[in-house]
Amino acid sequence: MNLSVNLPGLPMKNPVMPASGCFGFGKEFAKFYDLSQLGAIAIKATTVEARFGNPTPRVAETTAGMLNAIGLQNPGLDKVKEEELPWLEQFDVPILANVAGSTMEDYETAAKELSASPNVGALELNVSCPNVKVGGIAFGTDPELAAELTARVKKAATVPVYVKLSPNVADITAIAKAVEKAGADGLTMINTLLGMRIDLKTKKPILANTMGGLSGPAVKPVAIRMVYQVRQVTDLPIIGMGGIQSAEDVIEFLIAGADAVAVGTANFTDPFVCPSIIEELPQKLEEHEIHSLAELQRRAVAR
Amino acid sequence: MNLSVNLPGLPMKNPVMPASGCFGFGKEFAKFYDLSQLGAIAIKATTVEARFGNPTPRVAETTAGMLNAIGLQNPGLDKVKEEELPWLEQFDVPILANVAGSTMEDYETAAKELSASPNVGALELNVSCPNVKVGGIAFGTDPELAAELTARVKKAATVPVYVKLSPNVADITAIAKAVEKAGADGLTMINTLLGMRIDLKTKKPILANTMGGLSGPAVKPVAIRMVYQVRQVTDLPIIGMGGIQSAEDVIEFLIAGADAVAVGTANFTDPFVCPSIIEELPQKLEEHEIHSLAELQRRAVAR
Amino acid sequence: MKKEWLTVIECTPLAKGIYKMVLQGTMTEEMESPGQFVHIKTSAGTDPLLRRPISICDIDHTNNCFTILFRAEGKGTTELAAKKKGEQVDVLGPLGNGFPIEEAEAGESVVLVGGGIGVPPLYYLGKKLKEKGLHITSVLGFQDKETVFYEEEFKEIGDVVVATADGSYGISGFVTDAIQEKGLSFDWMYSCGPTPMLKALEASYPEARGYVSLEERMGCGIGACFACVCHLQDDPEGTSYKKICSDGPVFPLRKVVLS
Amino acid sequence: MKKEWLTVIECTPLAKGIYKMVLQGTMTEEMESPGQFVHIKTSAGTDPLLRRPISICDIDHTNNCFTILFRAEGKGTTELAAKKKGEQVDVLGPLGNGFPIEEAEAGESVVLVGGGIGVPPLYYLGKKLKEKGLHITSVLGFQDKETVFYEEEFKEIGDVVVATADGSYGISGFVTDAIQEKGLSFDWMYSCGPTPMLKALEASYPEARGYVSLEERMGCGIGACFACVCHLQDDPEGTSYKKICSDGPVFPLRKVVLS
Ligand SMILES: Cc1cc2nc3c(=O)[nH]c(=O)nc-3n(C[C@H](O)[C@H](O)[C@H](O)COP(=O)(O)OP(=O)(O)OC[C@H]3O[C@@H](n4cnc5c(N)ncnc54)[C@H](O)[C@@H]3O)c2cc1C
Ligand SMILES: Cc1cc2nc3c(=O)[nH]c(=O)nc-3n(C[C@H](O)[C@H](O)[C@H](O)COP(=O)(O)OP(=O)(O)OC[C@H]3O[C@@H](n4cnc5c(N)ncnc54)[C@H](O)[C@@H]3O)c2cc1C
Ligand SMILES: Cc1cc2nc3c(=O)[nH]c(=O)nc-3n(C[C@H](O)[C@H](O)[C@H](O)COP(=O)(O)O)c2cc1C
Ligand SMILES: Cc1cc2nc3c(=O)[nH]c(=O)nc-3n(C[C@H](O)[C@H](O)[C@H](O)COP(=O)(O)O)c2cc1C
Ligand code: FES
Ligand code: FES
Repeated sequence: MNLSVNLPGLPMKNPVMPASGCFGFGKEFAKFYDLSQLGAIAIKATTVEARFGNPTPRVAETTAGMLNAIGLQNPGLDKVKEEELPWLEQFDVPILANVAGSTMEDYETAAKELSASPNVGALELNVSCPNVKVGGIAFGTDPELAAELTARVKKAATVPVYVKLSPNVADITAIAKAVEKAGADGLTMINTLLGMRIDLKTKKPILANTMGGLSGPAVKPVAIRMVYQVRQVTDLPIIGMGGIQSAEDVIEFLIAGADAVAVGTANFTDPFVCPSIIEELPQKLEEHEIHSLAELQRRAVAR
Repeated sequence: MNLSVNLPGLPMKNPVMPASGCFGFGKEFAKFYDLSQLGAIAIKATTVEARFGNPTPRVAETTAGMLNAIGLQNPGLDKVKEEELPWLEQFDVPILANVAGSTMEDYETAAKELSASPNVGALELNVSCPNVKVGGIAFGTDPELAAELTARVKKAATVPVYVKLSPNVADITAIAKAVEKAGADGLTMINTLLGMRIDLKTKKPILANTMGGLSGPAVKPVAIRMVYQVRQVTDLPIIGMGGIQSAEDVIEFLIAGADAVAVGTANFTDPFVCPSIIEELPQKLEEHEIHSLAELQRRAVAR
Repeated sequence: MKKEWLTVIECTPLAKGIYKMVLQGTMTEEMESPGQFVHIKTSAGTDPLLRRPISICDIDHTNNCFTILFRAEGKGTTELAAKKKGEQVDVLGPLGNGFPIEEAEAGESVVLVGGGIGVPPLYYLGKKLKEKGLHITSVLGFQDKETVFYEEEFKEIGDVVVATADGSYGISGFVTDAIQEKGLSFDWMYSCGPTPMLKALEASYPEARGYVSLEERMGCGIGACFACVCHLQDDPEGTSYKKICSDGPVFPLRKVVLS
Repeated sequence: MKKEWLTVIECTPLAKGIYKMVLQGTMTEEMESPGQFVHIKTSAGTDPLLRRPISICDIDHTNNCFTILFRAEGKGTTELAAKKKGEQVDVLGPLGNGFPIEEAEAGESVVLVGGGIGVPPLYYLGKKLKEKGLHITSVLGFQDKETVFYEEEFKEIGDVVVATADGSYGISGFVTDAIQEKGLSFDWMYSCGPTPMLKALEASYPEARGYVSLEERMGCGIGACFACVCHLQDDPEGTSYKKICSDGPVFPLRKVVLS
């Protein structure tokens, strides 16, 4: 079965990519398998300046999920451009470069510079990271701000721009429509749900940052619902994510309305999860009598 | 250890009650244990007229959670007043009567009538049920509407009024502050997160209603976060809920800022869960060196 | 109605994907009416979270045991199938109301119509009806030859007609085809199986006396959550309802809306 | 670095809440440096979700086995403790960089300082250092008498001083108290244990040469998620960092900020 999906800036061999922040810049996973197998790679959020991120503990396990408050640790734009991206050029795989910042100018600068890298196929605007206190979060929950940022980044960027939506909103379709109008080429969703855990021994939050982003299988029903809702209001490409662990999960996202998917947390429990899913996908599609991905894509789920 | 908690309208022997909609009107659970053991009972949402609710399937399992779209099925105000509540009078336990409706007038009528029942200690305004298409949901996500409804119900009711907050919002503190200002005597939180699951065999949503409310352990980190956030902005009593399964979970909610808790979905997997938690609680509190509930309550979690 | 840890006495495959499990515990004492079910937590912890409703297929009061038959399909039933003899299982039951057999009289004839995994609850029912002196014909429908089970057991209580949808065994077609082909007549019809089958039976035998057992996705299994309600045929759009878990799962033919 | 299903050869309690597990598989071939760890999925499915990092305590290349010692405390380690001989466990490893022993020379003296569940990685290290001809003193700190483990094993490689916080066994107090009380001097210090202990060691022996092994809550365990970073002591507020999982868990004394 032909698994390829052609998304703006991302000619994907198959609809599966690792999610941003859950795959670093690929080096660690390249020790386990050939990254050229992947449909694309969403690299870790990049900011103009290097960031250390939040104090530790930065992760906490929850039932069927985890909280993280990494705080956008990254080596900064220059190092990503000069070291990480060139290293990834050895693989035949398009890169979705996740861009973050605290001001609109930051986003513009990073977007402009990253688009100039030969293997960056598209940008993913991280307007939804719940772990950064300045900016970040507000961009993702306010449709007007999100739209303005999208428009400005579109001007600065020379590759297609995907906006990564936050699930921490009352109406995800409002943001989706706003960024579409502002020129977004695609949507990726969902980022993490804001959550918290308390350590009974210390009576304090486990995360040094108090709150963090919830990911993993626990959030999948919320993600599926949001992809479905957004698919009703837009024809933009959607890269769906949230709790994917198996080929069945991928199919569920595709039926909900996604064109491709990203796998996050599952990379931590099984470093081979992406290639395993890619390998399993044709058989699982057949089992469910799906003869091409096109059959599913853009299909409104009517009942 | 003295486990009693005295909340407006609800003199509770202990901080544990079953959550609305997960315990019917108590009859089924009374076959398993004496309901007088409970701190309180939150009964099923009552609307002025009897409602059949949504078509089936109404529930779908998710990883560490479940979706429900019951659609507020209930026998209607008269029957609740004449049959269900009088039946509950045999137990020594205060009732928190959950009130729902599609118009403000509905809420007022139900609130007025239910407050007149002798064993109803307080009302719980269900402004957050994601399963009713008219009204309901909007009340819970718009601070102004929520405040107006609260003010009107306060006038109609003769017992304290708790407002049940929806987690499907960008800023839960805004709603909490709005209803506090409008006169709410307490808050209960969280209701279910809107979610969805698709059946790969049929390619359609499992729930006949397409979307439903996510509950169970999967949502606990979101609930803890919201209780914590709301505790920072109000001194109103908070009845916390979302994924509670054990005495440890109860303690986590109390530390986060709740004064008491409600247990929902766990009643389905273990009908004895409430009395078991109540029994275990003193020992678990001791294990964690908590010598009275008062120690925890209203304690801001500082780090 | 009890929540009890029962002991697995046997867990063996019967047919493709179909397992037989015998469970032992004092809960058995409360089991009388054929057609009740148990609600099983297939694993400790949250994965999967909910209990699984499974019909009681046979009861052995002497040994305080009962039998369930189930298809290992999703997560919960697959885990259940992996239990070994001697392990303990967390079970809530017996739940619901079984098949009434008071009205059926000795000498009358009964057809038991089972479809796939709807077959199990009919077995103990058949035994009870046979004890009462009724003539029993069991019409059992399966997908294909590989998924046929309990044919021999049903033969012990009467005549058996097996139909398979793909024609690989017995009569080719559905149970309704089989009843027609055999020209069966009966005083009572008791049935359990997929909804389309039950609907076809009600449509084909609008005058038949008897009972059907229904399935629905459940939350609590005890009548508290309103997950499993159905409309009544005499008030199909109204607010009257029955809960499948606690009012059913067995209802008189043509009582509730099959959907 | 492999992901492999390993076979449980042994799983036995050693002390109160402390278990010893021996695992067999080809992954063992890659284990060389003492102080590396493995990342274990304690159960299939999502409950619990994440792997658990556990240090390698001993390696038996002849039989392709290695030993881990762990405290069964939370959900994951409790499940691990329940594994039976012959069961398979999903393990990722060996991970991280162990204790460097190249610089230590025959005839020199070493103190191994272990606190509680930080003791295990020091054992294989001690064996290796003994092979090299160093004189070894192990200072092992525990909560109380009931949680003391591996004292005999450490005695086979050198002198052993045990301290318990409640004084119920050995020297009363912390490992630092024990080192002082015994007036130990050493050329090398290798340590693993709770952060306050490591901090106290760095403060008490600001000139000591040696290494510490750190713990932190982990996501991936392989360096991809940035959950486990720490600052460097020469840039405590800056952007330079080390990842405990892939740069560590072992670092030279005074290299990284202990927090
Ligand atoms: C009263 C009653 C009696 C039953 N008796 C039997 C029996 O004797 N033998 C047997 O094999 N099966 C029986 N079933 C069906 C059985 O409950 C389901 O096959 C089973 O719950 C599926 O679980 P799973 O883990 O395989 O599937 P999953 O897909 O993991 O299940 C996910 C969720 O959906 C629910 N679900 C899925 N299919 C069904 C279904 N058909 N009916 C109700 N809930 C469902 C599950 O209970 C669970 O909550 C009965 C159902 C009911 C309501
Ligand atoms: C490099 C390294 C080596 C270790 N070696 C050993 C060893 O040899 N023996 C041993 O008993 N323990 C060791 N630990 C600690 C061990 O990883 C934790 O005790 C264990 O993860 C706790 O899991 P749980 O299921 O008991 O607790 P839970 O409370 O269920 O754990 C919840 C989450 O918190 C994490 N967590 C909790 N405590 C710790 C901790 N102290 N360190 C890291 N993560 C934690 C868990 O991994 C899990 O993700 C080591 C830790 C690290 C980082
Ligand atoms: C440890 C961790 C770090 C993450 N970092 C980023 C990030 O830098 N940028 C971003 O857009 N999303 C980040 N995410 C969110 C994921 O890309 C993804 O949206 C989310 O985890 C849901 O998918 P999952 O459930 O498959 O993990 C991070 C998630 C995790 C768990
Ligand atoms: C089947 C079901 C029905 C519910 N019905 C109601 C309801 O009628 N009114 C209400 O306010 N909340 C209702 N809820 C929400 C619960 O009261 C509770 O807020 C939520 O389930 C979170 O708690 P839990 O995770 O412990 O279940 C319902 C939840 C479930 C699972
Ligand atoms: S399953 Fe809860 S009422 Fe039937
Ligand atoms: S645990 Fe992921 S980088 Fe160390």
